[in-house]
Amino acid sequence: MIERLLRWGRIKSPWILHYNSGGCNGCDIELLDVLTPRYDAERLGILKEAAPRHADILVCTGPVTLKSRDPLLRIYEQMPEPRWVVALGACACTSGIFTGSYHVLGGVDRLLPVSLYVPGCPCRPEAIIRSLANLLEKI
Amino acid sequence: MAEIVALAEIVLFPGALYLVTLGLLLSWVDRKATALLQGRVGPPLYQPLADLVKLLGKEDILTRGADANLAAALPVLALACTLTAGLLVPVGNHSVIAFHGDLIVVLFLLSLPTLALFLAGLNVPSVYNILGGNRALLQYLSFELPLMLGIAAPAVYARNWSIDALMKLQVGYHWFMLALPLGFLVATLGLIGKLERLPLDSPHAKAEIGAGPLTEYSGRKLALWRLVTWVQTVVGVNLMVAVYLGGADSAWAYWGFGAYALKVLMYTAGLALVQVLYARLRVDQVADLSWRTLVPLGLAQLVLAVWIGG
Amino acid sequence: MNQDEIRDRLQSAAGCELEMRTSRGGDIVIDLTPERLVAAVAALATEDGPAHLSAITSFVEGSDAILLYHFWLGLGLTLRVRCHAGSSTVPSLTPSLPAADWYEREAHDMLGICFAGHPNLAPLLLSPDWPGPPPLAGEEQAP
Amino acid sequence: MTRITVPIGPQHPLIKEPIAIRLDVQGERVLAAEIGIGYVHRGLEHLLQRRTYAQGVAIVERICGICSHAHTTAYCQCIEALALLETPPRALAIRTLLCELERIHSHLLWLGVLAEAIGFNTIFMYAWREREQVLDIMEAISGGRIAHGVNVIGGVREDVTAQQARQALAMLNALREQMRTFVDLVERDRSFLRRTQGIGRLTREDVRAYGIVGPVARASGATLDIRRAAPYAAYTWLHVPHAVLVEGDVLARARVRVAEVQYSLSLCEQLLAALPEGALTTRSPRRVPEGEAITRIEAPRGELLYYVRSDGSDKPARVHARTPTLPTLMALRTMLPGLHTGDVAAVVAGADLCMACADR
Repeated sequence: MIERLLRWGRIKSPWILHYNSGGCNGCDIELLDVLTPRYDAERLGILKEAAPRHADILVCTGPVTLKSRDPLLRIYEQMPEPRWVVALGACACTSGIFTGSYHVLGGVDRLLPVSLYVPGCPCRPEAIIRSLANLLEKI
Repeated sequence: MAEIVALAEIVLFPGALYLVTLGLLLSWVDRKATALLQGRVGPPLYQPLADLVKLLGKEDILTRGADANLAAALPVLALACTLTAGLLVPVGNHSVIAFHGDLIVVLFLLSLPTLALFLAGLNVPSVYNILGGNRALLQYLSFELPLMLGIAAPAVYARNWSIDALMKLQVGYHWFMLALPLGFLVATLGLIGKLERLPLDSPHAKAEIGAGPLTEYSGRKLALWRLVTWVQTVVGVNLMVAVYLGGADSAWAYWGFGAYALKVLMYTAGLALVQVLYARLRVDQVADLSWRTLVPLGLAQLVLAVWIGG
Repeated sequence: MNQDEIRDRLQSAAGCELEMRTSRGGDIVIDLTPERLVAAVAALATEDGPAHLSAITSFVEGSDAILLYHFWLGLGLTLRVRCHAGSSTVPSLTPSLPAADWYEREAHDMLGICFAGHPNLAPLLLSPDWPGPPPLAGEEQAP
Repeated sequence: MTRITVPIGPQHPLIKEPIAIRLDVQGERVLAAEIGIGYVHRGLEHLLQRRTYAQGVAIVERICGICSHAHTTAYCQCIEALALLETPPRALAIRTLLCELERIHSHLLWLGVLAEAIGFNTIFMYAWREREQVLDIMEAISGGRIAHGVNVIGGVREDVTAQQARQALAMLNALREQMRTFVDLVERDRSFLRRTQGIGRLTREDVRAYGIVGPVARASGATLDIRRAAPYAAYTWLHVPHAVLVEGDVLARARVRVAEVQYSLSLCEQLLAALPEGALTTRSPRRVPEGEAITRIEAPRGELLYYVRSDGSDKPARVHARTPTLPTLMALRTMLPGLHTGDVAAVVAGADLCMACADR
């Protein structure tokens, strides 16, 4: 019974934390678009949190560059369990168009266990909401 | 038998359980009103409950160098103070304990959680926590006095320090808000400062210092701190409604509780409107606002209340 | 500032005849040696401030490193400085023109050119633990 | 009092993209600031050397999401100058139309980010809601909200039909109506003025010393606007008014940008009303003749310079892009010391930093 209640709580109140580890900020502004009136993620309970300690879902945009590898790992370690990682945009999934650059390590799944890949360059706000909803059903 | 009824009252109806649910409801009203005013749809009704349940289920990490027992004790202490204050404030026209001078006890109990928040901030050695803790203390020093001045004005005006008596005096539309509008304004701003709501939320300004004193807290502790804020809002709003808007004045006899509920909702929506209309004040502007405008206004109101009271 | 005025100022600073070319983008290109660079840039300053340095481009041509200082003085001007293979040091503009600070650090990152007199040539864009040689330095660098 | 170092580290709610700002703070006063960038450096200039010119357009578009069209415009213009191509007037007009639409969307986005930084969430919501209409127009024309893919070397890939033009004009009129709330905000709203007036002041000497460009410079009295100084594309036959203020604080920057949005609205209407007829592109050769070219355009944040050098093959020998955010970052180091910690958010957000542009 408690387990079902906790699961309901986690599904209904996913707090996200956003970190751009090397992307072109196209996906970042689309992610922020999700909070604005037209798409309004708050009706799904999604809030953008300020501190890694308060967040459940780490939304990563952009390929992991050499310089932002350590900050990304540190943020992931600060987040309390249960936590999920969402790779937003083609370059977060597979380093997309920036493949082969000397300063790019690769997609986010090189470093963190990614639970959801959202394609698109940049991905549309509807795609972000739909995929977050998919992730919530998987919890 | 009487003990069971008393216990039930404390735990169930006007007591802890009721205050927590009302806290969740008022938090929803606040977020929904803010969202609607910003052209958004806003969260569903069960959202605060979902947030609470999720936070309770999360892993509770504590940063190295923080004192574990203090970190665990503080939220419980703060919640205890707020719930006790909740018992004193009338819900509808009935409060669990009512005695002469319970107004001052409520104000005292309402101010303890902010001190606990300050200590929680300083307990964890991370930068944002300490900065947030300092700002919480500065805000506490700036906004306790206006709130007390604002709440004391009707008591002095009616020469009576018991909340129930004050409520009885306001029967039939001569609310203290109409008699002492200045006091109402000072008390409302004092309440906004105490609850760290948006125009005066520098202690946990999202853009400057993340989540302020609570940045490093997660899981159960964070859930308790959020609960403290919600219940504080309930107690604050109830107090303002009881003292200034006449609570459940029995002018309409049977409908008293409905009038009380409507006033609480309208007041919370008013707080949400203030939250939507203004940008955040800087820390020194907060202190400036309090000492340069609110406290003099509060004192003037007090003198006025003494002069025209009686 | 029109073309002739620029030519007179630069020639007076450089002290020798300067040959002007116009690149396809419409910019005037003037070749300079590293020594005359600082004096030339100082000469371009007007009364209300130093010349507007738009950018510093750096690339490798054969074994030499070429630096292009792009200015905007009402019309585009580019000073082209070639530093030969061995001695890839160029006098830094940063003391006299703060705008050049990060552009020089970036040129140092990308091509390893040392700017003599630059306050702090720490890596600007590359991560501190960047192992290899400057990425754009040689012809056949990292794939 | 103790001096502590407050990190506004790579991850912080104030900044959307990673930048490492270390503030030395005593009490509530900032004494010194150190800025570290490069977290979003993807080595694009190196990558462009390994792609053909046509593929380069797609890469250059991903340098920065907010001003993607500005980058492709500059890159294509540079190669067109290099290959001595004659771009048809209709392509120039459509290219300029999207440049102005992108300026409106970038400034509205910035206004929302600044409002959120000073705690005015309502304006963040309103600004981004109004911005959706501009994105709708761009999506109708090019199919993409952010990365439009309209520019190709030699012209433009998408056409603006009469029906799209009518729709766009209707939306722009509606937007002009809604801009009144932001003009009131920037002119008269007391709580906004209290947080932005006289804060983060930048003198004219700093602007000249650091070579600052764009609205930040125009708010401190500089008059450099590439659309007027060196007109390119369709700006040669358009009159571009520009807003220049002198105070140089965050409020002046807000006023300059709101004025620029209104000017861009009128420019878009002029362009839509009289789109010249003709072809959309000219044939562009695979191999560009040897040589080098430099072009400058006025991106939403200021002067964007592109340098392309070709060695006759179908891949560029060197591409260098200098983005307008770099000088603003350099000047930030002088603006931050002396500030109150509460104002750091307003100044950093007020400078409209685009790290993806700065790091390339």
